[in-house]
Amino acid sequence: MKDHDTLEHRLTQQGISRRSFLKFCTAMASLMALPPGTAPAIAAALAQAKRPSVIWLSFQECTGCTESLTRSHSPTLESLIFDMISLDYHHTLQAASGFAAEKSREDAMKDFYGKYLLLVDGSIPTKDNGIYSTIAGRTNLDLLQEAAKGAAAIVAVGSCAAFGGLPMAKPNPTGAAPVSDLIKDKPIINISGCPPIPSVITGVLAHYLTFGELPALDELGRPKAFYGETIHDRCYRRPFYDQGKFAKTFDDEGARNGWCLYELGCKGPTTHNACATTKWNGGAGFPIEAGHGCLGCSEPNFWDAGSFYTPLAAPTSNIGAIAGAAALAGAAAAVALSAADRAKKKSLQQTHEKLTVKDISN
Amino acid sequence: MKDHDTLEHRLTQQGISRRSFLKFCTAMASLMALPPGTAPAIAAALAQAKRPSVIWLSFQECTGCTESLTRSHSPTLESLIFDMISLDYHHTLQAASGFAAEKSREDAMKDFYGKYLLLVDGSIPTKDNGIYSTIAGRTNLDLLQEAAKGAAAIVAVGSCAAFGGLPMAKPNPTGAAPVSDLIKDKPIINISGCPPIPSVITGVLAHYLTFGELPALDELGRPKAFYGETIHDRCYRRPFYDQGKFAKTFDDEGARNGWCLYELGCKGPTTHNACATTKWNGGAGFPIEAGHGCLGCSEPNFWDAGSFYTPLAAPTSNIGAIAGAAALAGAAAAVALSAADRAKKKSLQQTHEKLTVKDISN
Amino acid sequence: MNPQELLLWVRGTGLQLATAVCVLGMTYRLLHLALLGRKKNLAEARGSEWGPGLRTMWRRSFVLPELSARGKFTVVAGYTFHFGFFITLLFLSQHIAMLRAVLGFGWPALPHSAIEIAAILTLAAMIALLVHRYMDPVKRMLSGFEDYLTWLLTFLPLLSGFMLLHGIGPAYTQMLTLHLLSVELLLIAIPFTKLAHMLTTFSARWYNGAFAGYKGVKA
Amino acid sequence: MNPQELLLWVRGTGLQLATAVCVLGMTYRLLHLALLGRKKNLAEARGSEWGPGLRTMWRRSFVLPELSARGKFTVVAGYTFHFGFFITLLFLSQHIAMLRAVLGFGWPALPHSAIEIAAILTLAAMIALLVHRYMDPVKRMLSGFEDYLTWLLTFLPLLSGFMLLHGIGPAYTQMLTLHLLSVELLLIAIPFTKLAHMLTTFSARWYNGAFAGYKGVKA
Repeated sequence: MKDHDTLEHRLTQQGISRRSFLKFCTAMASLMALPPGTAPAIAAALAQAKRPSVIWLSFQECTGCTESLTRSHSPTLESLIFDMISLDYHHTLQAASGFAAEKSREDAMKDFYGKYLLLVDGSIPTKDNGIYSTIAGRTNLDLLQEAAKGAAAIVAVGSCAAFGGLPMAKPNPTGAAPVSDLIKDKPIINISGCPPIPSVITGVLAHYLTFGELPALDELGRPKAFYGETIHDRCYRRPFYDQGKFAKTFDDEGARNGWCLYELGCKGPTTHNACATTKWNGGAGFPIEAGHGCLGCSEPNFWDAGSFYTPLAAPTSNIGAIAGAAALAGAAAAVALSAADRAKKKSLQQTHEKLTVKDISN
Repeated sequence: MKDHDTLEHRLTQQGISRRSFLKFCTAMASLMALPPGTAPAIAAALAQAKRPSVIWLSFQECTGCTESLTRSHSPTLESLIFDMISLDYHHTLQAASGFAAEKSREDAMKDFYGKYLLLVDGSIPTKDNGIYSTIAGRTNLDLLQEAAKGAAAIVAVGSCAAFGGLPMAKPNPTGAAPVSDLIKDKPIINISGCPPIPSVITGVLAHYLTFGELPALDELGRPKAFYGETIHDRCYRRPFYDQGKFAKTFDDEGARNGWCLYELGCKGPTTHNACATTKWNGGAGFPIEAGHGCLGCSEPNFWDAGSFYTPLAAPTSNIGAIAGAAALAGAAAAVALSAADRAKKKSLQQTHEKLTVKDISN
Repeated sequence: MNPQELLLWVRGTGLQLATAVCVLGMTYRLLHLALLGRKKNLAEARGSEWGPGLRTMWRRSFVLPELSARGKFTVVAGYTFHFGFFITLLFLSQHIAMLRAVLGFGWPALPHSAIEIAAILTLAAMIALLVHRYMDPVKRMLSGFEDYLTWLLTFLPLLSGFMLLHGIGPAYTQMLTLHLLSVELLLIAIPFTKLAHMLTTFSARWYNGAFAGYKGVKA
Repeated sequence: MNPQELLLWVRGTGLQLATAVCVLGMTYRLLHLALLGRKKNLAEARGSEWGPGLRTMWRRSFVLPELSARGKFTVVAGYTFHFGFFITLLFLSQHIAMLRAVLGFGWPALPHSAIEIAAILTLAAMIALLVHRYMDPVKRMLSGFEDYLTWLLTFLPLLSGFMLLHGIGPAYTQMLTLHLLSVELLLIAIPFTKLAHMLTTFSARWYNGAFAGYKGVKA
């Protein structure tokens, strides 16, 4: 399992032609909006890349991220790349189990100390000393801190690892936290999404193998090449937003005409991801193309950002009740102070003094 | 070749499941923007539809339309439908040749007089008695007029048959004309495009088989369901048009960012077709998705509508030369009339009369 | 606090706070005015109060000929701004979606291009009124800090909304946050500033009319 | 003639005709004015002609204090309309693409939202000026058929262009045809109407300045 031969050698072994490989590199370069001349450079670097050791830790998660990645739409090449770098430890994908599995993780951590990539999916429970999720008797927190020490960089795969995701949603019973809240001394790249787009992780790994460093990140630690624009920026329904044509229900005329889903709760305008351009399932489409608004799954706190079916313009808490209570309080104050004014007036009248504007409450 | 059994029977024979057939009917219903409830009606009608006799005549054309239709992206079902209705006569697709081929055409015209569908691709030369294109020694014009007599309806497939296309472009050496210019007493449906979208013709035929009549047409005789909106209306690059962000060359930053191709000559705003929604090659894309502006191939006279690479706003003829000539003419007129005025003034001065404003030229 | 959390706060707690301040303040002001305890008018009523009161509320909402001495500019720009503001506020589809979520019902929106025209004319009228306020010697003398403050608080929601719809400036998340914040600032300011005239102006007009009506004078 | 052929005609022959009429007419008018053959001024020149002429061309393009008697409204709306019209004409990307095709060179466009603001303000100013022309007794007396005609011919290209960009009204092909036709009507009308002032106004200003300059009077 530790034959660090080159990617080119492995590809040839697997019967992948150089033509297919170059096509893949060109697609990656265009996906990351690199200049066209970069494709050969990526090809040259990838072909000679030594297989880096990778440890993949899965914490509080639903395996959706792994499912998404292993079902990538052009599985031969992308899963090969993925496969090539991810064999040392992965709960779901590895053949080993029990002590043997833990042993291979410990060996990799020792042998490639300071050099391995740590991939994490799932959030980490921190409440009650993290006892809400343990593997081989050890808490997720413990495993993460141990593995992070020797990592060259950490890739947080999916919104749970990147931002806490569903486990961290209110009331967050396990005290779940994202990787970046717990590890502060390592470069962390967040590949958010529930699940993330398969080619985004492939792209990030190809970038790391080619240039030996992580790509440029936004303020939330996500690779700018993929999270630089919103769904709304590239949505094919955007013209209808600009014209003010909105579907009001999921089966009205507007919905049939493909109008904008803003009023049905689409979070596209505030969601940074590449769905609208890379699409899903081999380019078949993305949620909005299927007639459902964007949930905003690649943004922090998306489970707590109000209903998925409430327009972005709508308040996320009850305004009517507050307004009613405020009106009552205002009325009460007015009545009380007016009564005080009248009492004052009466007492002044008795002493034959006059009430002036300055005397009454304001 | 004349077994008029039902479509359902034939489908079963070919091993097509009822489920696939219903999927096809639903897709057709949604493509033609019919209410969802129509799909079962289409299925019921299609299943019981008798195979109508169809004669397909090819005139001045490049076989691109036939190529497009037979390479439809889900060939099993669509080509089956297509096949089912088109076997009586088709130059390219039929097995028969020579006298046998012409015989089968004549038999079909006689046996199904008044009931067969006539499909035409290619334009018809009319100059010099139409001698520029003949089949079996007879001119296209003659063949068309003969076949049109007994036709229930005529489907003009492709821009050549519908609007004259390339053969009719200036200087139109063969006097090429579209079907609608030559036949005035039959219902004609134009399925324009160079080539037309395969599923559009399948949709029109499915509509004819289901409802026994042609679908609603626009003022140019095209089915409204497919030609009711422009490419621009549904273009995924439309937001950039609305924001005024345009690619200036085919490889600048704007082009790489996927901005609008208007300034590179895209004719999307004035072109009615379904490319932006149905796409081509199994949904892989359409020209604008490949980075090239729309040529306007489904509109009349698209070969003569100025360069494919000139913006819609630009004049189609030389304005500079005209302006220069007009300036010279204006200057000459001013000099000549001023000279006349001066001469008049001089002669008036000699008779001691005065030149008034009324006397001078205007 | 990341941008999403900030947006969530302005859509939730922030909006609740602003609404509470605005509603409480305005209820207090209006009711306090009504309960001021004016002396009972002992004269016999020579006419009704309600009819003339309501009529005056209505009539004073339109320019009377004798008022055009104020200058055509102020009248035209002022009406453009007030009408444009309320068209933008009440007939933009996004605003209706918001009001529907709060009130439980909505109404048809105007097309975006109509809103755009209203918004641009409103912004232009407000800028013209500001310039006029500063250039005109009399108006300038009469203007204090509060006049410029309320102008700014009214202008910001319009400007940020226009930028949001046109994709000008920061990303949508940040721009929507700024727009909502500017609205909340405006809501909070209403009861404490001249902006309260949006309600008191009508009660004042009613009072004038009712007073005249009671005396049997044509209001 | 189908819609595509009609569009092709207005983009081709129609535009050629309109340009020819406009250029021929304006060249004739300007040159004819220059060659009118005024009597030679026999007085000794007390100053230069060119300097004061150019200075007057420049100075009269801006409002002089003494002219504000014309009324602020006319001045503000008039300038808004003229500036807005030329911003829309010269800085919309589609117009630049057109001019580049004719002239062989172009320049950077303004963002669409800026053009939109200019266009809406221009349209509003024109409507306001029309209303004012009709309402103001003096202006109304002074106005004839030509004044309303030239207003309409100037308004139509702006309105049809706005509708074209916003997808209001008929399909793009028809709307573009209408927009180009309205522009061609305007071009044809220029030499025969008061619209010729777009060039003659500058020569007239120069003449005034030069005349004063020759006499040594401060222009």
